[in-house]
Amino acid sequence: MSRYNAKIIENYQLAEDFYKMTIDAKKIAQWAYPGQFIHIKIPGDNSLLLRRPISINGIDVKTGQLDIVYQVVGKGTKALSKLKKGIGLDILGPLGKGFHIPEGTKKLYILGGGCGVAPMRFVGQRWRHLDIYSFLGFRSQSTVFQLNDFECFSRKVFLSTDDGTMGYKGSIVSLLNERLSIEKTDLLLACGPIPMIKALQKVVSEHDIPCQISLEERMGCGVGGCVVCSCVIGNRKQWDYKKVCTDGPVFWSQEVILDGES
Amino acid sequence: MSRYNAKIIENYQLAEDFYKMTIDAKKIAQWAYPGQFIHIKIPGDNSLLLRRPISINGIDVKTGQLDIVYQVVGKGTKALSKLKKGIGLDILGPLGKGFHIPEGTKKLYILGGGCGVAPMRFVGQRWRHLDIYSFLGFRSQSTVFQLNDFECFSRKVFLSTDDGTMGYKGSIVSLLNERLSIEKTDLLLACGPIPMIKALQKVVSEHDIPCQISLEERMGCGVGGCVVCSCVIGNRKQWDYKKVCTDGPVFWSQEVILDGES
Amino acid sequence: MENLNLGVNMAGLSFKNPIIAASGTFGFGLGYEDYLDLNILGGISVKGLTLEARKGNPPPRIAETPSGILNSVGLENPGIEYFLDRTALPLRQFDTVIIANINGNTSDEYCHMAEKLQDAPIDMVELNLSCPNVKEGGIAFGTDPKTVYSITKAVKRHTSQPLIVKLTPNVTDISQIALAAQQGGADVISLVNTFLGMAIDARTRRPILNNITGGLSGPAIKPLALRMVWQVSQLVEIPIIGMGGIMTGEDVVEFLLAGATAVSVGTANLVSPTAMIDILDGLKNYMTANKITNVNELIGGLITEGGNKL
Amino acid sequence: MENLNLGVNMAGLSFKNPIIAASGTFGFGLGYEDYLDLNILGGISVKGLTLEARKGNPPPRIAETPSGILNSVGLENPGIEYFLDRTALPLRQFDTVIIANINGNTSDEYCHMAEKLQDAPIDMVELNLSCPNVKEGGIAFGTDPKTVYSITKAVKRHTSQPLIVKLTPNVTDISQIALAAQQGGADVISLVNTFLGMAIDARTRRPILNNITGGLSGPAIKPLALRMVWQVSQLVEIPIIGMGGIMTGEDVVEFLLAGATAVSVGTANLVSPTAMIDILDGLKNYMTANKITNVNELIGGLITEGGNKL
Ligand SMILES: Cc1cc2nc3c(=O)[nH]c(=O)nc-3n(C[C@H](O)[C@H](O)[C@H](O)COP(=O)(O)OP(=O)(O)OC[C@H]3O[C@@H](n4cnc5c(N)ncnc54)[C@H](O)[C@@H]3O)c2cc1C
Ligand SMILES: Cc1cc2nc3c(=O)[nH]c(=O)nc-3n(C[C@H](O)[C@H](O)[C@H](O)COP(=O)(O)OP(=O)(O)OC[C@H]3O[C@@H](n4cnc5c(N)ncnc54)[C@H](O)[C@@H]3O)c2cc1C
Ligand SMILES: Cc1cc2nc3c(=O)[nH]c(=O)nc-3n(C[C@H](O)[C@H](O)[C@H](O)COP(=O)(O)O)c2cc1C
Ligand SMILES: Cc1cc2nc3c(=O)[nH]c(=O)nc-3n(C[C@H](O)[C@H](O)[C@H](O)COP(=O)(O)O)c2cc1C
Ligand code: FES
Ligand code: FES
Repeated sequence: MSRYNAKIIENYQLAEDFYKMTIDAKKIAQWAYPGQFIHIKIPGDNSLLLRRPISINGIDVKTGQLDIVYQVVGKGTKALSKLKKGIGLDILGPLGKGFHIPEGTKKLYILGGGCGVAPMRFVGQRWRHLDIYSFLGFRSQSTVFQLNDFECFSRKVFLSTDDGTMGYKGSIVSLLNERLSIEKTDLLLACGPIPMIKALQKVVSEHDIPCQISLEERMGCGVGGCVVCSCVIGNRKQWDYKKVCTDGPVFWSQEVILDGES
Repeated sequence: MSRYNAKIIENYQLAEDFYKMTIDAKKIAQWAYPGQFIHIKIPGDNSLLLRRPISINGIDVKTGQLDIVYQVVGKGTKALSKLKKGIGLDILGPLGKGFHIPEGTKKLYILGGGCGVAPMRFVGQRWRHLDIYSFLGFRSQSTVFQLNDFECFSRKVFLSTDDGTMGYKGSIVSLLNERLSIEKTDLLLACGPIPMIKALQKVVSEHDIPCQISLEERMGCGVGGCVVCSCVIGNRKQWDYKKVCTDGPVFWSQEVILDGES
Repeated sequence: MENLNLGVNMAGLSFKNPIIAASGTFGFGLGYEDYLDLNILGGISVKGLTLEARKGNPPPRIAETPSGILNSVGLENPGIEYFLDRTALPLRQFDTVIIANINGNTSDEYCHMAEKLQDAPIDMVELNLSCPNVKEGGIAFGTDPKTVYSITKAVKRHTSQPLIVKLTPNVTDISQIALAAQQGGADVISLVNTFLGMAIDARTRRPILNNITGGLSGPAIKPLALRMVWQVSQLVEIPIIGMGGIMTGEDVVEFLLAGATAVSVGTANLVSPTAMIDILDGLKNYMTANKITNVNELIGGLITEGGNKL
Repeated sequence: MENLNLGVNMAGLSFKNPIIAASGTFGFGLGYEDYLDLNILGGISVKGLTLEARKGNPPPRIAETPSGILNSVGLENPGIEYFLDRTALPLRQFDTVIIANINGNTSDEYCHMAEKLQDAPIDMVELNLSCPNVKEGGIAFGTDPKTVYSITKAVKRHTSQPLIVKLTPNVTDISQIALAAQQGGADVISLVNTFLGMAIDARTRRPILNNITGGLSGPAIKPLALRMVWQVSQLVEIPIIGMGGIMTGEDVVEFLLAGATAVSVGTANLVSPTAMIDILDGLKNYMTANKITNVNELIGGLITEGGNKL
């Protein structure tokens, strides 16, 4: 983990609201593992102080290139989407504790919702030797991205959209639930919006599936110094604030308390 | 005077620290006269709130294009120097009261120092039918710009540099002083840094030459609403704050009180 | 967008929309017609008036700071008589609420000015108890609840015009000051004036403002202003005009949610003479996108239970 | 650049340079070794300590504002015992001034903590009288000169370590508070902590911080902080540690010119863990470019006569 000036190799629109950027970041590409993120300084606009955390979407160890996929939701991601290739991006990374695969894992389910699909591609690429089943949830057909990549490394891809314009209509967690009733898995790795994670926690606990989830929280430093990025980890009787940036972003599902969140 | 989105036609380095930008601004090019300025919003960096006032360096009524020449001295001008052609610039203009030539004027001396040379080019281009003698002062040869243009419309160009690397070594006002001892003029129009203007005031009053000078002051609105851009106009007994943006930037030399300024 | 209701009411006056030009940043309005139609504004608070004409402070009077500006105009103005003789009537032609912003050195001066305005063609009087540039008193008045109470009360006796009291944010507890203004009889509270600040040029080793210190305004202060509006709205009953760094329609919404009934736009006018058109359009767009037909629904509409999750 | 003298002295301690990591923005320093060598720093003020461990406020705890950030950490920390047992010694290996930042709910708590630190391997104690997030007292302490005086005096009796008193800027008259700290026996004054602010998400109509309000820091507050440092330096004799929005070497120079003897860097550490390296380099570059060989020449060196002309 360190600070780099990473040149933008390409930056283009993938789907409605979603962009993919490839940057030249050898050192990060060498060390990064799935679930980790980079912390990006938005160039140009000095009124935006904070870096933006974005998960690693994939790496190419040979070329030293790193992909991210980001959704344009505010000023920072909007500014990112305007950047042309050749520009140097000030980034920190790889940051955080990513997913890890316990020894003996054979069958792996991976689940992503919306921009939470992005880090799961890196998971699939890294652990393609496992029996991977992918569960991908999108808002609508127009926001679907990287489906081909998931098809490459997955035995099967389950896809849902909220509006039914592609795949199953409804929540991807329902699809997972159905599937789990037919076939269990050794491990589930997931990333997505809070309501999805909440539904997921219920489903995996009912089916008693080991599950790791990647959390989001507003961040400052990204390196453990400012303790602003808290999440609640533990059980109802005894819990602690943990730092999403350095203790996470990946935690075991049963440890994550999302109460009070909507 | 109005607000426009003006496309950048070109933007390149003219000399050390100096850049020239041409923008597409038909309405302004139509109405502008020498000594007026445009007020430029620096794009991209939202931490820089205020517009930057820059004099009009020249216009092409046919194409509707407008030139400015600016010196990179701080964040705003630095950012301007990085802009590529095609970008739209948010500008107000033409603003202020420029130079005016009283009827019957035949011989015109124009004097500019440093970035104060920029507005004088527009003066020369507009009033090329007069007998123009140009007095241009620069820091060093490396910062000389648009000399050719001045040679085109001037009977003679007098040039000085502080370090003597080109032309006369020393202050352009001394050169003017020498010249005035030989040959008077109907009118002198000038723009430059405060110390130069002070020396100039002395020289023109000694030679009793009608002289208009263009002043600079830190600005807010540029349109007369905020009264931050004050200069002292009058005489020692009775003076008033006037607004550089709308009462000026051009004033009669003998009315401008620069006391206390260094 | 046709069916949006943008009107708000304060002190028995109706404003066609909640957007008011902030005092000192829009001159007397006149002269802006090239850039915007004054009739579209909810109101105009004119440049701060004093009993006698004032030259103000020596330049430089403005400095740029990160996302903010400092000014040290020092209340340059032609005096209240000039305003009454020359400016008030021309301004009256426009269909917008006209607010006279007054500044005194003593309680009597405030009263005297209020009296002069009693029959003037204006709609409201704004007591500026907060200008940080006038050493003779401005800042002291607004920092002490007792003084705020007594001046407000005194001025109320000299005018039947609706009275706005504008407060300085340079205080430990803004709510107590606002409460004092309410108790003194203020009809509306205006929050906030500028924060006392300073800018230094490292190269010349001098302050940038000739006056050394000046008042900070613009987006930099928005979080502080929002907090003050919110705090005051929890305590006082009278309406609040909120301001501080409003640059967009969403900024207006934030102030309304925090408890303001209307807002003033200051620094944005220095950035662009057309700023208030864009801000008004932004407000309309927000309302349309969020299916809000009446702007009054937003006032004090901040949801504070349950936090704000990603 | 070889011959630059960057050392400053405060309270009998020498700092190798005037740059100190601001409390709460740099953890306990440990863990930053991947990004910067702690030995290059003038000092480190560790994250705010309390008598007992504190969980702090629920997230979100941070919001971005124009050129600023709001935080509502609420003094999450492992408690002073943990610090003494686990952190103080490892930190001591580094050749930099170590400052323990303490926060109490009562005067006695401050004294109790100061006592515990009496023989700890630290160099200075910093009394934080200003954290705006702890409803139980923090903010009240720092806003009343009498309380500042009496707590400072009480704590002084319980420690022989040099004492820094850190003040809140959320007050009407910072000079009076600073004077009270000096009279109470403070060796150094630290200015400023964060300004109470608030951010609202217009879309969700909720505050962004779970705690509703938080402390504003970063470049947005620099003009306010500079003004306070300057005002205080006109009145008090003891050295000042200045802070608020320092992002560059020139910012450091501005604070020194305004009267600070040293500075703290806070928000910049949240932007980049390597920020203090760049700031120190920037300071050296400034000194070289301006032919200043001793950084002490800059302290209080603001030129105020004659204004600052273009
Ligand atoms: C560990 C981690 C990994 C992430 N990976 C991805 C990814 O791969 N692709 C992707 O599209 N998004 C990802 N996000 C979310 C992404 O960081 C936010 O969408 C982004 O910061 C929004 O910035 P903005 O300036 O566009 O929005 P604004 O709302 O303008 O941002 C204002 C502030 O809020 C913060 N913020 C806003 N939304 C979020 C959020 N959801 N999470 C954290 N901070 C937020 C910003 O960082 C910024 O500080 C990730 C977040 C975390 C914590
Ligand atoms: C009427 C007028 C015409 C001008 N014409 C030209 C021109 O043709 N070419 C040219 O190179 N310069 C010109 N200037 C000066 C130019 O405006 C400044 O150099 C420029 O604003 C500096 O901006 P900055 O962001 O690079 O500097 P910074 O120092 O970072 O700017 C900070 C603030 O100070 C203001 N400021 C700094 N220096 C000046 C200055 N000299 N005059 C006014 N405001 C200043 C800026 O506008 C900004 O608000 C003119 C100034 C005026 C008033
Ligand atoms: C140049 C300038 C002059 C001002 N003059 C006055 C004034 O005369 N009377 C007054 O009450 N407020 C005055 N103010 C304060 C503004 O009305 C407003 O309260 C403040 O700027 C905060 O709003 P903003 O951030 O939108 O600018 C002035 C502000 C500026 C920037
Ligand atoms: C996330 C965060 C946590 C902070 N925690 C503390 C603290 O525990 N004790 C303290 O005295 N100041 C604390 N502060 C205030 C800073 O030390 C500093 O005074 C303030 O942020 C202004 O400096 P800056 O603008 O450089 O950040 C904190 C600031 C931030 C941003
Ligand atoms: S973001 Fe600073 S500790 Fe996690
Ligand atoms: S800049 Fe606003 S009046 Fe001149």
